[in-house]
Amino acid sequence: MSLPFHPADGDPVPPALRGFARAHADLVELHEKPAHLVARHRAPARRVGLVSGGGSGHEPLHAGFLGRGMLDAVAPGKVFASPHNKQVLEASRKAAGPAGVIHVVKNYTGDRINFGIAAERLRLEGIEVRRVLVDDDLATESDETATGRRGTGATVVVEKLLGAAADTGLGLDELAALGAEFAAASRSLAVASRAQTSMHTGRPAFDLEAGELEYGVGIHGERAQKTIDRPGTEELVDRMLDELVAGLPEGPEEVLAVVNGMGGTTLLELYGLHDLVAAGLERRGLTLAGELVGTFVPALDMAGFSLTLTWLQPEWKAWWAAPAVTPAFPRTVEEVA
Amino acid sequence: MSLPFHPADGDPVPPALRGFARAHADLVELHEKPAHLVARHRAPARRVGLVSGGGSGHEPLHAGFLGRGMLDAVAPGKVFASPHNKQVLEASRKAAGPAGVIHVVKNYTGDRINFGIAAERLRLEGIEVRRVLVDDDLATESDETATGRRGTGATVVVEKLLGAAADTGLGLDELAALGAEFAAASRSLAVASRAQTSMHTGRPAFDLEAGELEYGVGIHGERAQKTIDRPGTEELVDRMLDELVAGLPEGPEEVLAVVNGMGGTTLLELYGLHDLVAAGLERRGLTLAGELVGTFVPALDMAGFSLTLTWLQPEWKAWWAAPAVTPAFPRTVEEVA
Amino acid sequence: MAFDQEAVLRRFAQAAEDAHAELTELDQRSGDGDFGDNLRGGLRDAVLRFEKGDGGVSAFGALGEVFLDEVGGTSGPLLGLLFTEIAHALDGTGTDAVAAFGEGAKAGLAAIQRVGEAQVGDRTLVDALAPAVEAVPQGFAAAARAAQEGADRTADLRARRGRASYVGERVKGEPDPGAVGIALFFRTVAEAAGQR
Amino acid sequence: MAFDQEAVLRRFAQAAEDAHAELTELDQRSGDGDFGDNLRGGLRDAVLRFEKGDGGVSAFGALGEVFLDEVGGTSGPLLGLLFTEIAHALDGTGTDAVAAFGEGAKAGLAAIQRVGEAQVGDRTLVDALAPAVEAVPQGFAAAARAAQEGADRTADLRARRGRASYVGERVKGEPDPGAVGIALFFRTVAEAAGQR
Ligand SMILES: Nc1ncnc2c1ncn2[C@@H]1O[C@H](COP(=O)(O)OP(=O)(O)O)[C@@H](O)[C@H]1O
Ligand SMILES: Nc1ncnc2c1ncn2[C@@H]1O[C@H](COP(=O)(O)OP(=O)(O)O)[C@@H](O)[C@H]1O
Ligand SMILES: [Mg+2]
Ligand SMILES: [Mg+2]
Ligand SMILES: [Mg+2]
Ligand SMILES: [Mg+2]
Repeated sequence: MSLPFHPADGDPVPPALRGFARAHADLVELHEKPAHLVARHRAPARRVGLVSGGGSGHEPLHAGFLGRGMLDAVAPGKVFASPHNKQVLEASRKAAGPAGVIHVVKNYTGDRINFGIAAERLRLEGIEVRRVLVDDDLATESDETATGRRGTGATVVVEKLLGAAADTGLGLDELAALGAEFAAASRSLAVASRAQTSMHTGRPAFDLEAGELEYGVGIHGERAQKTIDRPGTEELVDRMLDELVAGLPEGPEEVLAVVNGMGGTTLLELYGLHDLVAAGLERRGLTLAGELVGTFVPALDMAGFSLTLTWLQPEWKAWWAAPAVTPAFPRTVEEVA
Repeated sequence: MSLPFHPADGDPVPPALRGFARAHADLVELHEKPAHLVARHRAPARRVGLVSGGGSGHEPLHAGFLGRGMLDAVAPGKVFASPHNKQVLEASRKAAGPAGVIHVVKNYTGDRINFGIAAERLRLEGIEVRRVLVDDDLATESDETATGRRGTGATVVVEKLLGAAADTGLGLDELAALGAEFAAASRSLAVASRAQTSMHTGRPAFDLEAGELEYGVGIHGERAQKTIDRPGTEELVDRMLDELVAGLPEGPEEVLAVVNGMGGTTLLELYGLHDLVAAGLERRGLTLAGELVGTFVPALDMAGFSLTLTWLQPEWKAWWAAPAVTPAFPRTVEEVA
Repeated sequence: MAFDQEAVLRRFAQAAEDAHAELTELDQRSGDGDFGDNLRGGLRDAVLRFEKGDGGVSAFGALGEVFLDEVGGTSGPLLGLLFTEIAHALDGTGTDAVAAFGEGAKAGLAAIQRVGEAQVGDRTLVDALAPAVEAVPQGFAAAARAAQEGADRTADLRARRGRASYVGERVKGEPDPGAVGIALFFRTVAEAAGQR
Repeated sequence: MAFDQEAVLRRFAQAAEDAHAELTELDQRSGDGDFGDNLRGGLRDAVLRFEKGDGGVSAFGALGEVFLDEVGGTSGPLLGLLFTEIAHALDGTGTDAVAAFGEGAKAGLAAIQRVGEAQVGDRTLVDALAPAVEAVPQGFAAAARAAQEGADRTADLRARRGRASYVGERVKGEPDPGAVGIALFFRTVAEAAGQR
């Protein structure tokens, strides 16, 4: 079984990569064996290549963010599975700039190991590597486990800010430090009203009654720690904002908000949610200094949404506004008018 | 009831419009009472304003296509309901260029009447109006009814091509004639594996068994004429391409393809489908000269996809490639590199 | 001949109050039952708008604006087009009010047909409006008679436009509510002009 | 002292064939059961790659490439790091092979720990590798003994890394398959060097 419109049998990822590369042939180049994609254009001043990747099923992440102003290469794994280290290695070789490579890694054991192995191999080849770990998911904050918070919706924020920073010609250590700051300043929380379709059974990966809500869900259909009765949308957003603001470290008063669809949620809902988020932040005395609404880091076709807040340092604003010429990142303020 | 993340009560459209206008404040301006949105920027050479609109629930259509290179103003109705003529009137007044206004109207009785009344009122005010009717849905082709084919996925194609043509400074009648040609050269066909969530019941608007497929579905959850057993995806695409090519009038050998998600379908599926479409067109000796893959004309959160084919005249290619600086239309070949 | 717009507005509004139940019932048989509400509500609002305008807006101007801007249903804005065209025509001439009214009604019919695409025989308000417009040169009484006859004839028609087209043969036997509304309008015009 | 890389490769490959059933069973208890396949398959491929290279690639070079590039599971590329570091170290020196091997194994351990973040006591292959690396200066036999003892000790540990960490106490009683694989490796090194 699989999703309704996947190939009848076989891995759905290779044909999707081909279709993607075809549709965006002006922006990206697909390499097979091992599968990786490389951006065709990069800012002349960029000295460090930016590489990301991870399991498939979260499109447009990451390949949709290949291009000037964001990523230089990506390694897509099978659905919900880490890419092989060889994919990361090849992607990194092609992406490497004179000052090296940064790996943007979502915090999952498999991703850490495979990107880590690729990093070791790159070092043996004389290519300098640093890692930026994205670990924003507040639902997995716990003192008990060593694994730390999962990496989820903030990934698009980190990739955007880091891409723009890299385009200014910053060096490897400076970018790695900045990337860590971006991630540290970000927290996300996700809810679902319907699980994604399981690739194995073709049915929802877990059951929810009508009116129930999975609160704190992950992007691979990991169930949350709690299932709650769905509150009114206004109340739900309020509760999520409360937890996010409380979960963030101290920061400036300006904040960037991402209202992200989990795959099966309409723009009509997401924009309505954004209206509530904007009002809720204002009520809390926070200034909304950047915003992104749409489906950027989904879990296949899950019905749900995540909210990400990132404290925005004054210097970061220009990076958020800088254009990103990619298949999926929307136009920014700076390139309009 | 409503969709899971709509406001607890009341019309979900006004908050969504506010959230949209906030997120894209650099590109669009929202006017309330009556609700309409206006693009902030337009090409200096454009002499004719382009206005569209229709029921909500098909986002990013139409407001997502406001901006340089596409639409000047839109009138969003309630979910799946025609806008009021006053919305169209106000949108058109603001959009009108020195040479008048074109209404891009999807072929539904309500839309025809409301846009028609607005057009009458505009004429009384001395503003020249022409209509471009989009009627691409092959599933509603019939000799028996006078209503004609529904307007569906080709709308984004017509809005894109017409926008770029308008930016060259063409006049009202020339653009109206071109718009009619774009629509006449386009056919679409849509299938669904799960109905959209009903705004009234909160459950799928119609029932489909696992493995069934609604073949020839509309964008308001109108059931199709047939429910079939879901064939393999390769076979399905082949059948749809056969019918589309047979349903199109004679045309050149170059074709533009849109693989459009109906709301609850993943990019992983859509890009995989695009790979099949590209191969299928090639097998038929057709040249794929333009392509668009993503969720552009959905029916709320329906799981399904539509294919649109448009014969692409040689002169139209530059219009397809011209940049569209809007919230939702992807980057085009021309603006990259 | 003078033409007292205000008198038409007030009489028409009263007529819509009186006919509300009947019109509602007719639209329940063939449509969604809101035609009586739409017409009466529009006329009430038009009277208010006219009174608030304090001479700044003509009675037909008020009718046109309200029906175009505020009244729901298919009939609302279509009637709005008719009233607006009549208002324009009456504004534009100081001399022959009957002729001006006739021109306006004719332009209104044309606009309604451009927009709604209904022909005579489709069982819509056009079935009453078209013969009425044709009869205006013979005077308002003749127009009112023609409208009434047109409305009566819709009872034998199957609907080809609007919501009633979905219910097929079942609408036959009673006239189309929109057409009855048009007959009502022309009757009030004739009465106001003392031609009945 | 000379160091016959090819002999190590061939002996290790044979040992993995012999231990396949045992390793599979150990990974079935604590993981997903593929460790035996991963190790044996990698070694078979490494032998082929070495033979095809016809002298152009060292035995450890072949091991490193194959385990990094082709072998699945968590252990595959981690072992690949170890073999690659050893290959580099052996390449870089003509003189003391034991010392070079020791340097390479040490660098491999460091890389494995950088990547996998496991400490001694987490019940992984690090529990065999770390003591072996420490013992190499005392000779290959000492290293092999240290690896074996380290592997044995994992039987009493609860897993804190890798797939086995999900099953808690249930893994206790039998050793960690990856650690057993490491002990196998050091034994073949010692045997190939005639130190056993
Ligand atoms: N296409 C059309 N052209 C002219 N009149 C129409 C058309 N469609 C419907 N009508 C008129 O509208 C009347 C119904 O009006 P109303 O109840 O306000 O509309 P709705 O059906 O939208 O509720 C019908 O009785 C008919 O006379
Ligand atoms: N983080 C880690 N660091 C070092 N070794 C590890 C780590 N995680 C797992 N291992 C080793 O990997 C072995 C399992 O390998 P294998 O079966 O190939 O992996 P998988 O669990 O992915 O199927 C374990 O027995 C353990 O020794
Ligand atoms: Mg009605
Ligand atoms: Mg109605
Ligand atoms: Mg295993
Ligand atoms: Mg495994």
